[in-house]
Amino acid sequence: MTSFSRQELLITTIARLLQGCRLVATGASSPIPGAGALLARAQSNGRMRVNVLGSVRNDFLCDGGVELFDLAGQGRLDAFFLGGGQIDGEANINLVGAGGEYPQTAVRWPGSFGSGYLYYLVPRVILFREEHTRRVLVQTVDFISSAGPKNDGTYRPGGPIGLLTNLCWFAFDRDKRRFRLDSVHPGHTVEEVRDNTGFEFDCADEVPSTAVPDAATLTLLRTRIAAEIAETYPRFVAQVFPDLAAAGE
Amino acid sequence: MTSFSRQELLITTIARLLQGCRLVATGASSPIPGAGALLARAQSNGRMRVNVLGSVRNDFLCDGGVELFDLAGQGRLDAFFLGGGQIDGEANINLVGAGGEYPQTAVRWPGSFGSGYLYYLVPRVILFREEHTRRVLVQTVDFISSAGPKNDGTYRPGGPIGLLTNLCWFAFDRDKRRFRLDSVHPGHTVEEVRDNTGFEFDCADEVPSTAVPDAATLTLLRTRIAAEIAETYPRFVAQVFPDLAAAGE
Amino acid sequence: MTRDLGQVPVHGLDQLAAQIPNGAKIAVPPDYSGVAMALTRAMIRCGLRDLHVVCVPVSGLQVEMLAGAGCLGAVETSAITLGEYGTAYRFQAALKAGAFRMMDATCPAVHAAIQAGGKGIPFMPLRGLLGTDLLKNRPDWTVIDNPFSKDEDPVVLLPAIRPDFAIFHAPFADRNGNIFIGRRRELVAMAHAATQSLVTVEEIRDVDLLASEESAAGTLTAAYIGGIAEAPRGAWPIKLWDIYEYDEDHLKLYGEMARTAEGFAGYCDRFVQDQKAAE
Amino acid sequence: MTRDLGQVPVHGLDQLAAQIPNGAKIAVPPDYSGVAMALTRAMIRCGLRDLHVVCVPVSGLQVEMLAGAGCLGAVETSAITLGEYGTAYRFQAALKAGAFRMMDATCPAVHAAIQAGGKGIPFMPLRGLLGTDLLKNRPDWTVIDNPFSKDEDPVVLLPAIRPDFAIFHAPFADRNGNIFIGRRRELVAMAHAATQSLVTVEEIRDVDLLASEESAAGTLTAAYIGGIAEAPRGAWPIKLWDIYEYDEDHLKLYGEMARTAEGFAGYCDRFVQDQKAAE
Repeated sequence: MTSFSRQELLITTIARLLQGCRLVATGASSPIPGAGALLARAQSNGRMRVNVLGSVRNDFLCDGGVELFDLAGQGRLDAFFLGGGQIDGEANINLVGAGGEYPQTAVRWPGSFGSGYLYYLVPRVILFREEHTRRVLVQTVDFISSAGPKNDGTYRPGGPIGLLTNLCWFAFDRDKRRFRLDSVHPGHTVEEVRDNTGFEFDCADEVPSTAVPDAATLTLLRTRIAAEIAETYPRFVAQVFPDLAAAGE
Repeated sequence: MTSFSRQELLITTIARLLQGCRLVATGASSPIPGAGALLARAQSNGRMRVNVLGSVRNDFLCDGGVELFDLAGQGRLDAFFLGGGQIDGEANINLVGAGGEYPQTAVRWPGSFGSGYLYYLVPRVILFREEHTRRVLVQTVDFISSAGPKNDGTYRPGGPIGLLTNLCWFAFDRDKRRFRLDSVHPGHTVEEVRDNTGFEFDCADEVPSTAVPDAATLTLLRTRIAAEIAETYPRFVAQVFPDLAAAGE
Repeated sequence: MTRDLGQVPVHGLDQLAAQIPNGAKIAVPPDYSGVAMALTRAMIRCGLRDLHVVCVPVSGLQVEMLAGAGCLGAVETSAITLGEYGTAYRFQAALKAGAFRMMDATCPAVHAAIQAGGKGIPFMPLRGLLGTDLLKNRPDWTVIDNPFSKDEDPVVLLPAIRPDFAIFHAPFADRNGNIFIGRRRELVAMAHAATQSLVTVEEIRDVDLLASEESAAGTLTAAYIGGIAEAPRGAWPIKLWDIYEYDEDHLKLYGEMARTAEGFAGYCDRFVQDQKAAE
Repeated sequence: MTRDLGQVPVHGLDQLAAQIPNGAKIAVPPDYSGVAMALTRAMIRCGLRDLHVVCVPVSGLQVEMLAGAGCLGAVETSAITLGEYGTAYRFQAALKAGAFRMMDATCPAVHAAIQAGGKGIPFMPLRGLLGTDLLKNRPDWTVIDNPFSKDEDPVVLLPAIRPDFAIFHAPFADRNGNIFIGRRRELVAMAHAATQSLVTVEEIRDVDLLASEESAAGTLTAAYIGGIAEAPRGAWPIKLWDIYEYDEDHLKLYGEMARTAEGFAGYCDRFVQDQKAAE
């Protein structure tokens, strides 16, 4: 087996989760989702469009900042990525602040960005947060920037399909309104996941290991995809794909 | 007194009615309002903007066909012109059709265009219809494309200030919801107006004659303004200002 | 004519028209934005029926000819006019015959409902319209009391329009299927609202419209485009921007022939059916 | 600097800032659209107070500095972030001190409310938001049952935003006061919604943006502009499109100095007050 980095596993996992999408977008400060989307596009046989925020070569929007949200409203945007200062077991996410009394929270994060909308409209939202700790993955978020699906009849074609972290992939069960541990990344254990997760989740007796990238995928990622994402995230590529970065200089 | 044509009187009357406006627009097939607006602009000391639909040199809109309506919604559009297949004594206008049962009317006109909106939003709507007959100026319109102001609390910053025809200028009294004959064009009489008007209107014992253009205004109109409006309405200029048209060839 | 532009298929005109099923809801632009007349003739050749045409916000010869050819199921518009080129005889005759449902509107209402469709919101409010017979005859519109006003404040709500197709003609497409639309932003609004756009262009250029800020500002991005056909003079006999003018002689000829159903049939024989090869 | 561009007056930066009264509602764009930072420094020099800032839809250093200088009365935004250049310390400190009213939103909600302002409609509906604490903390928003739905279908209504001023920085103005904005259409939306726009530009060019279809497509027309100031590198230390980049060294310096109120005061002495002559 070819060796690969943590970031490469996350990227290839994301690419797998995006299979079949026609239009995928990534937001600000999202090198791993961006690389994952570009990898999925490369594997889609020309059937996927990807919009990388901050890119010039991979940004096809012409109608200002609102167009991404309008695309979601039209039902054209198949997948998007959201993170969270806190994420809880019902998939509520908090991008605003924690502790204290809103708006004078003890900790203040930048804010909700588009989450309060995209989370409801985009069919395949991938929650992505590398840090997997009880600080982030909490029982109940302190502030709901965006609510997990409640099956209460609210118009909601979108929602989370799961949560990807440095340790594992949780699938989100929309009927049960709970996460289910679907796979643990190589080198990590269910116990480690449990120790570092503040919410309860479903878990089979045997949890498979997250599928690892094959050699062809890794080659594609380390050459064409790394070059593509370097346009928008040069520092990320210098760090994660130092060989390519060196060759490009 | 310099002699002038019927069209020149209408144009200079319109220019007078537009004094003090900051932004005026004219719609399709409107050479006389267009010339009137351009004349008013020339006399405004650089304080008036005019948008002539169909012009290249005098169209400053960049946001598609909707921008004119958005300008009206923002309260930026001070004056506009509307006509009517029928206009009645309460200033209801009909641009859709007459006779028979809607939508299978005996006569069908093109349709309402923007009237169902602009008539409510633009503070100084000038109703303009050259034909002054009982066929056009009716007791009650057969179809209300756009309703006269009713003082019923409806949000309505806009409405008609009056009606200009080949015979006269009627001011509209918004409180009384009636037209008042304000001036009769030179060469015509109150009796002629009354004979050719299908609705009742207020009328003082003495109705003044419509103010006629002075020589300086006529010169301005016949040179600079005729040249400006010729860009959009060459046939109109060839007919009304044949000297300029000939000089331009 | 089988190469694709990026992910956008390029078709012949009749192939492009064949994408449209009977009963489809199509959005079409006004004359000043670029009307796909060559495609309209192909649609008539296809024998399309029961089209719901949304004019954004008005139309002319395009709807007149679709009416004459019996293609219409409904017309949602703020006006149908041939301007100085005369009366829309076939449209008026079909209207009087009750051949289609007439949905009279006012320009900003069509714009607003199309914008609502493009935003994926269920409706858009609009000022005006109160007290009109337009409102009375549009059971699909509704009036609510503005919830943000302390006093009574009725306001019209227009349900979003989501056409199956936006159909228009533009000067050119680039090598990736992006369309140059300049400042004709109703084309953007229509394309956003529609499931897909079928576009005819004067030509396909081997350029990238997204490469510069200036050209990108006037571009409709390929993601909205379902198919493109090359159609030189594809707006004829209507004008296209400042690229070519109305064909006045032809429009006069049309106006004379279309006075009667028979005359219109003769026109179609000559200029719709027989032009197939040329187009 | 006293000549006008058509009907648009050209001012110096401090003169332009002086148009804004205390308590004004101003709309500002995100970093990628062009932030009028030189004008922001002039606003701080003016000692403006109680500004209601609407970020369309987010902001960064601009609101951070206005917070540090005590200019804010309310902030309506979907995020305040300095991105990779660190924490918005002054913003956070002022927020914790309750120095201004915080109105957290989500990006498309700000866009929609500004678009409603630009259309002159009283409100705009938006999907999403239901069940969030954003909605709970926005008493100015309301929820109605979609009148077009047969089933229960709650939908959020956002009241229109009509700022007194839209304030931004662009590459250039033409000789008639038209502004080149490319595809930064939030600038158009802001300008339409605002009573007037105060714009700084890298330069004034002796061209006519409306002369060609291509340049007109990326133009904000002068009718919306209340005043212009020339400000070369007027977005500094923020980037401007692809014209210049973030000044990383300066932003790091800012990040260090702004950790404390005293440090921020020192920063202002050096880079806000003392730069008056230079600007």
